[in-house]
Amino acid sequence: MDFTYDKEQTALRDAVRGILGESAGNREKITSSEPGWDREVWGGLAEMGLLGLPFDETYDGAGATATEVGIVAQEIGRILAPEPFIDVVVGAGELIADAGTDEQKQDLLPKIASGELIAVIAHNEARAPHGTVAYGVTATSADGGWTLDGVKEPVRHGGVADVLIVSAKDGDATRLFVVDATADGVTRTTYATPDDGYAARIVFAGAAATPLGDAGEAALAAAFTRLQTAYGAEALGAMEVSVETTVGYLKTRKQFGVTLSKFQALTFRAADMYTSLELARSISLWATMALAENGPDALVASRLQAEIGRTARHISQESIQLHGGIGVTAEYSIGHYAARLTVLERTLGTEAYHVAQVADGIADRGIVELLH
Amino acid sequence: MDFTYDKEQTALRDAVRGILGESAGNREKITSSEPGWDREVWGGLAEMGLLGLPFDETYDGAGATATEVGIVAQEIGRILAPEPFIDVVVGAGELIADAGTDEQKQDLLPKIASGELIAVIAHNEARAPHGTVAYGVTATSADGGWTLDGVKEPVRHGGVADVLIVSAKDGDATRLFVVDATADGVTRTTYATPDDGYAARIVFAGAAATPLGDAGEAALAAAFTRLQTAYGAEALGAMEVSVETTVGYLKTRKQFGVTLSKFQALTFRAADMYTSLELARSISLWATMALAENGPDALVASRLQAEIGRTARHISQESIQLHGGIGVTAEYSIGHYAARLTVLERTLGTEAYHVAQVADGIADRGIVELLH
Amino acid sequence: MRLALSAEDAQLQQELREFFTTKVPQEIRDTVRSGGELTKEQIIEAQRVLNAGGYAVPNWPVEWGGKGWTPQQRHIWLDEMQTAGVPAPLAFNASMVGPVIATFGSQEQKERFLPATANLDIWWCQGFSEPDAGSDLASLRTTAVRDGDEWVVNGQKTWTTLGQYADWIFCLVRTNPDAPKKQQGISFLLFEMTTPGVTVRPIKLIDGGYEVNEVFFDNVRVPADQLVGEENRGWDYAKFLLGNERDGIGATGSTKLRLQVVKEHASLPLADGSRLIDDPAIAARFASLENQLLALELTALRVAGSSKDGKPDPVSSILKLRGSVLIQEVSELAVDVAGGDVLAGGAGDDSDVPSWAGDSVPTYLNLRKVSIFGGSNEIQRTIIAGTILGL
Amino acid sequence: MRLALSAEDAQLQQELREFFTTKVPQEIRDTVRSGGELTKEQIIEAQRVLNAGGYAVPNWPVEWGGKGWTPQQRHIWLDEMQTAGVPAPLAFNASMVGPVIATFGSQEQKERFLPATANLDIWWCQGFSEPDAGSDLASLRTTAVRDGDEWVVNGQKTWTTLGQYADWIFCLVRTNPDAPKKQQGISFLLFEMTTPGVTVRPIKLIDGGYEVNEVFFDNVRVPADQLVGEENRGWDYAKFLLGNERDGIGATGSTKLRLQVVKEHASLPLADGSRLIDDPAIAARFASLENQLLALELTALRVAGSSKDGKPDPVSSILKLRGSVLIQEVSELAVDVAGGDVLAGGAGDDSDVPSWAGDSVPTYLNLRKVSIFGGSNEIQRTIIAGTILGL
Repeated sequence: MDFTYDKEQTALRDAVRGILGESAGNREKITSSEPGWDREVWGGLAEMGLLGLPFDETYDGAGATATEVGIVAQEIGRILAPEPFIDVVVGAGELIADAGTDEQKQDLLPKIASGELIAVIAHNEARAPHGTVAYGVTATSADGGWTLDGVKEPVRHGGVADVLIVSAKDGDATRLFVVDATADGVTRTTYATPDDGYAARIVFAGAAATPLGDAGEAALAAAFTRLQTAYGAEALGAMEVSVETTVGYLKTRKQFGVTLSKFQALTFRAADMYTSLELARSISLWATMALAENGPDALVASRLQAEIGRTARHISQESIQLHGGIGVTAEYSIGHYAARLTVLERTLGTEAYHVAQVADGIADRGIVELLH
Repeated sequence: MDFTYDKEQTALRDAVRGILGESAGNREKITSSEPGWDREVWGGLAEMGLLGLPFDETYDGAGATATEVGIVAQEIGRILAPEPFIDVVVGAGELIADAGTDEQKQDLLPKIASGELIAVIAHNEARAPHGTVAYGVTATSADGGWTLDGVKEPVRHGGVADVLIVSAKDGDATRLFVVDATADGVTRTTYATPDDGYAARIVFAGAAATPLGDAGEAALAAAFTRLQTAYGAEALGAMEVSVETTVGYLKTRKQFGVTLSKFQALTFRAADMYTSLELARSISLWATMALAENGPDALVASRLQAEIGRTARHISQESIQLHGGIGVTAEYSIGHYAARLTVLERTLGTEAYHVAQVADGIADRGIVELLH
Repeated sequence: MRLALSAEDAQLQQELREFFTTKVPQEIRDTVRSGGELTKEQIIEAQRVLNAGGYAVPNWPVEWGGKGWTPQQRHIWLDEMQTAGVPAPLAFNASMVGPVIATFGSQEQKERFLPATANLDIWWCQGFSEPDAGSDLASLRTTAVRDGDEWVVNGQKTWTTLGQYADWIFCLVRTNPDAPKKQQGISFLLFEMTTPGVTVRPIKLIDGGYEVNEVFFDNVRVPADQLVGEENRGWDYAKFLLGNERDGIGATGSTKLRLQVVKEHASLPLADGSRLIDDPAIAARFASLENQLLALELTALRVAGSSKDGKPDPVSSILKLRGSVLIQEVSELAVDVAGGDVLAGGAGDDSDVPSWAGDSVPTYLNLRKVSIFGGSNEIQRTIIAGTILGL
Repeated sequence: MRLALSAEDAQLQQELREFFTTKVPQEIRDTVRSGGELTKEQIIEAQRVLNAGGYAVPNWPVEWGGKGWTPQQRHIWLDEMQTAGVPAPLAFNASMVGPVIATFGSQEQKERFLPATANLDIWWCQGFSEPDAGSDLASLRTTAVRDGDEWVVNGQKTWTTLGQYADWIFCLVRTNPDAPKKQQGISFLLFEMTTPGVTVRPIKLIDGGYEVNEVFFDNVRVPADQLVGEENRGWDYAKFLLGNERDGIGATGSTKLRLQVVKEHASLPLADGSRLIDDPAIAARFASLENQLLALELTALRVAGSSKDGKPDPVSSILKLRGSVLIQEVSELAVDVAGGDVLAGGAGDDSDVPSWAGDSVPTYLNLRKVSIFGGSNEIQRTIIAGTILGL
């Protein structure tokens, strides 16, 4: 097992840090109106080849692994970059690459890679339990084609997406469909999310749809695992900066005539935050390597989510508390990190959900064998 | 609602503190061999009328309520008095008073009150879940009498008891029986408990038994509630002294040239211990009053147990940690408090068990109405 | 030791319950229940209903509208009010400046301010915290210099809650910069927010809302008769005020209501017909929080009334410390109950996502403040360790 | 970034697994697995088996029996050993005094001590802590005064683990009381426990067992050639030693084994046929601990080898801190799984209560030590805050 980045990976990290860093100062302005991210930055990411990072070269991709994806995701997390890299490239993009027909791949992936097409998964439904089952959208086959009826919401970046990968009921099964988001029968209402982004309510009324290969719940589950791994890396980046920012604050902020770093009760809590961070880093890197080498494994992803969830709560809560009053203001960054971490953790199942997933069948499992 | 002791109650507390305090210095010697408590102190408690405290005056009791019992229990907890007041008087004694026949009450209660008779409940069985069901002892009716067969273990003070109140299977039901512990067919093996006491394995082989009135699971459940309330008060006393001792240690122990009280990280933890203690005190006093005024209520007892359990872990773990090395030595008292608290909490259902009891049916309950 | 309420207290409880659930507009109570935000007008309306019924300022001296209640009666009042979803009287008026004026103010000040304060004809805000002082309140730098019959105030306050609604401010100012200790040389001044030289800048919080403000003073001229009590004794009045502020500080009533509402949400069926409340892990969290709240409320009742002579009972630090953590934990549980729906923060009425779910993250983020404002939990631990434990 | 083991490491893993599970007596491994206590003879026997196989002191220089392994290979060795229930080589010998002698000792000392140390022919104990020093190790007061060819040692050590079994002690003594800093003027001395003037007093612990001792020195005369390295440089050697001690400090292998064994106990049916492991709350605790242990082991692997030049990597403080908490939490879970059976602490073989249940509380109590001994968790947080975070 080797946790170190090679030269190319380090170069990738530096390049991503560079391009994202350029626009970091504009975040408040950029996120204050739709789409909530910067099309120029998006174009820059496309030029760097990042928007096709995990796709085959056949489809204008870079053929990179989850490790490289994780590097990008972590940098996104570090500066809370609002660009939808994970949702579009890792979520919809890799799902298409994994489960789409050749034709769909040839049609969609190069456009995603070039930045001209925004595709996202539309699976969420109001008050639906986390999982791969669709309840509120029904697929109907007629005249050799398919139509969808029902509501998906909240769909992150759903308002600006060009293409939606929609989960829908086909009898007892859940199947995935490709839908032109601008077509007749698709009505979208965009609203703000609590982490400075946008999501949409999407109503399908006889909207034309094409099956994504023969993808169903298994393909969606695999997509979730890829997303969870990337979100985990994003969360890691956000937690890393949360700890750095908090430590920096303790070193400079004065109270009662001395810097906060003179208060042992506070520095010990910073030490605990750092400890949590490093443990979460290990499990994030491990889950990323496992995905890269062995492909999606829901148990690995749940272990990751459980640990990231616990750590995100610890770090985001403590980072605000140690900042005191300014920690709860929008002017300071730390609260935005907390907001992002709070939402991220509930995006694909809560901490408790994933602990329960790991607990399921635990009696019949032996000691976790890490090295083999 | 009034949380203050009246004059008599304060006098009772002082008197108990006085008599128990006299022998506190001998604890190590007393507990190092069976029965693990001091018959002289026991006689003193009897003389003070404490061994019949909650019994009717008809049976040489003092007719006192759970409040007075709680005062005694708390003092027992404060100095880890090894005398079996709670198990004998509150456990077996009140169970007999509650469910025994007139004859049984007349026969047994005055002897308990005078200190000449030790009676305990023998319900525990190895690897049985907490509850009121007996699995391992069977009652057989023959010739107008009853005999018991099976094993009870671990039974606290079972080795020195004169009379056992034994739970046994009678068909599908669990019933309670009075058994002469020294009779034929009763074999006892005494061993040490991890909290400086003694318990016994008791084998019944055709042992003669008399039904305790027509007592079954309900009577046992009520006895548990009384015991839990008294154990809760005992735990409160033990936690109180744990906090006091730890605070005292922080004030006097020097490290790096200053007393530990100069280390904010430690004093904050002491503040958290104190906070936990005071919240536990409130719920212990409340549950005691509820028992005194409204009789046994399993939900109230589970709320108490859940809170006491959580607090006992917090306080006992932190009190050892803040003591450092000497905290884990037998020479210092703090570890003995931790041992007692650790065992107490698992004696009648673990914290998790009681949280689950409170959780059961919670959807159908409204806001807890405390004042009415 | 007695559990049951006395007949008198039980009757008071019934009267209050009747009053709160019938006299205060349902719409206001529903909004509170659902965790929504009240308008300024609704807050004023609610307080005037209470004041008309004699229930706005029970802790004041009887001649100014107080009730002479026992601490337990005050607890019943607060608990019935909060669990009925009735907004408590504005703390700045009822718990803070009112008692200070009633205790230390001149007769003229009492007559001028107290009735209007009780009825929320004046909306007060608090000018205590400053940017570089934080938890170290006594390090304040805002100055007031005497000039004839006026004080000239310069400086800046911050974290001024609802300052944007306020008509008047009660303000700690440094009137003697040469005092040997920083706690000395501070005075307690009252002035209108419309006085020339007062500027309010709202601070956006992480939930996107506005409730605290920076308030700047640039040569604000304040009539000398608006100084409360004695010059340079403002720190004493502030301590008295902070002691009163701790009444009801555990906020158990409103947290109980919140928990109950979250439980109702968790008891609704999801798309697959299952209910979160039937998940033992979720139910256990509700049970544990309910128990802890019970312990906290019992503790509030137990220590009520031990605040004497205007000095806060240090045990009230326990209530603030644990009360803030519990309300935060309830809000965290609400986020978990909302699950993936948390994304719908800005969804409108036509959304299928219920508003409580979309509001859950903003509320959770907003409530991080309760362990920081009003004496952070670190300050409370310092008080417990120092004042109670002698460490 | 690479997950899979190299072919070479995978082969080593197989070899080690084969060795540990076939060469070390089953009875010893069963005792470890069940959490029981090994006799002195069993500990010696196990180490001699390892030493015979070349696996007792892999971290030593190759010429003295070391393996020249990579940190990952050392982790594999430790993990396979611990999960197989094989007791690790006595730390005082293998991780502490051995490396010090090998690095700083004279050639004579190396030849005299190292082979016997690797084979546990000499059982070493550690004379570092003193009663009034505690976490402040450098404040030690035990003195050694030169008298001809001997040092005369006076003073007292405490917390001397397994000192009752020891043949020799390595001991920090103050040889220059006038040194300007307390860390200076300390030397590193070796001597036999049977030397006249050495008295051992076992300390009873809260679980009723004996494993640490007070050791008193009353004019103990130690030959001068038993001082390691240079006079007055003992503090440097101690720091080097403490750095080595942190190898495997998270104890993830043995904690994993413990957790697995507790899980097996929770998977047995109770009297009513139910199993605790089927209670979602209990299963969730196992899952959470398993995940946290996984994160800790990954972290140990990630930072392994970053301890260089004899200076401990401060990140190893994370391993000690979290590792001690996790083993304690596993032991707490064991107590909960034992439930009412915890009372049967002293039950014998004829009891129906399984011995693990009766042992659970003593074990839990005993393990409170792991967050105190060897640098308390407070010391670890101080290191993390100071050395890593610069606070």
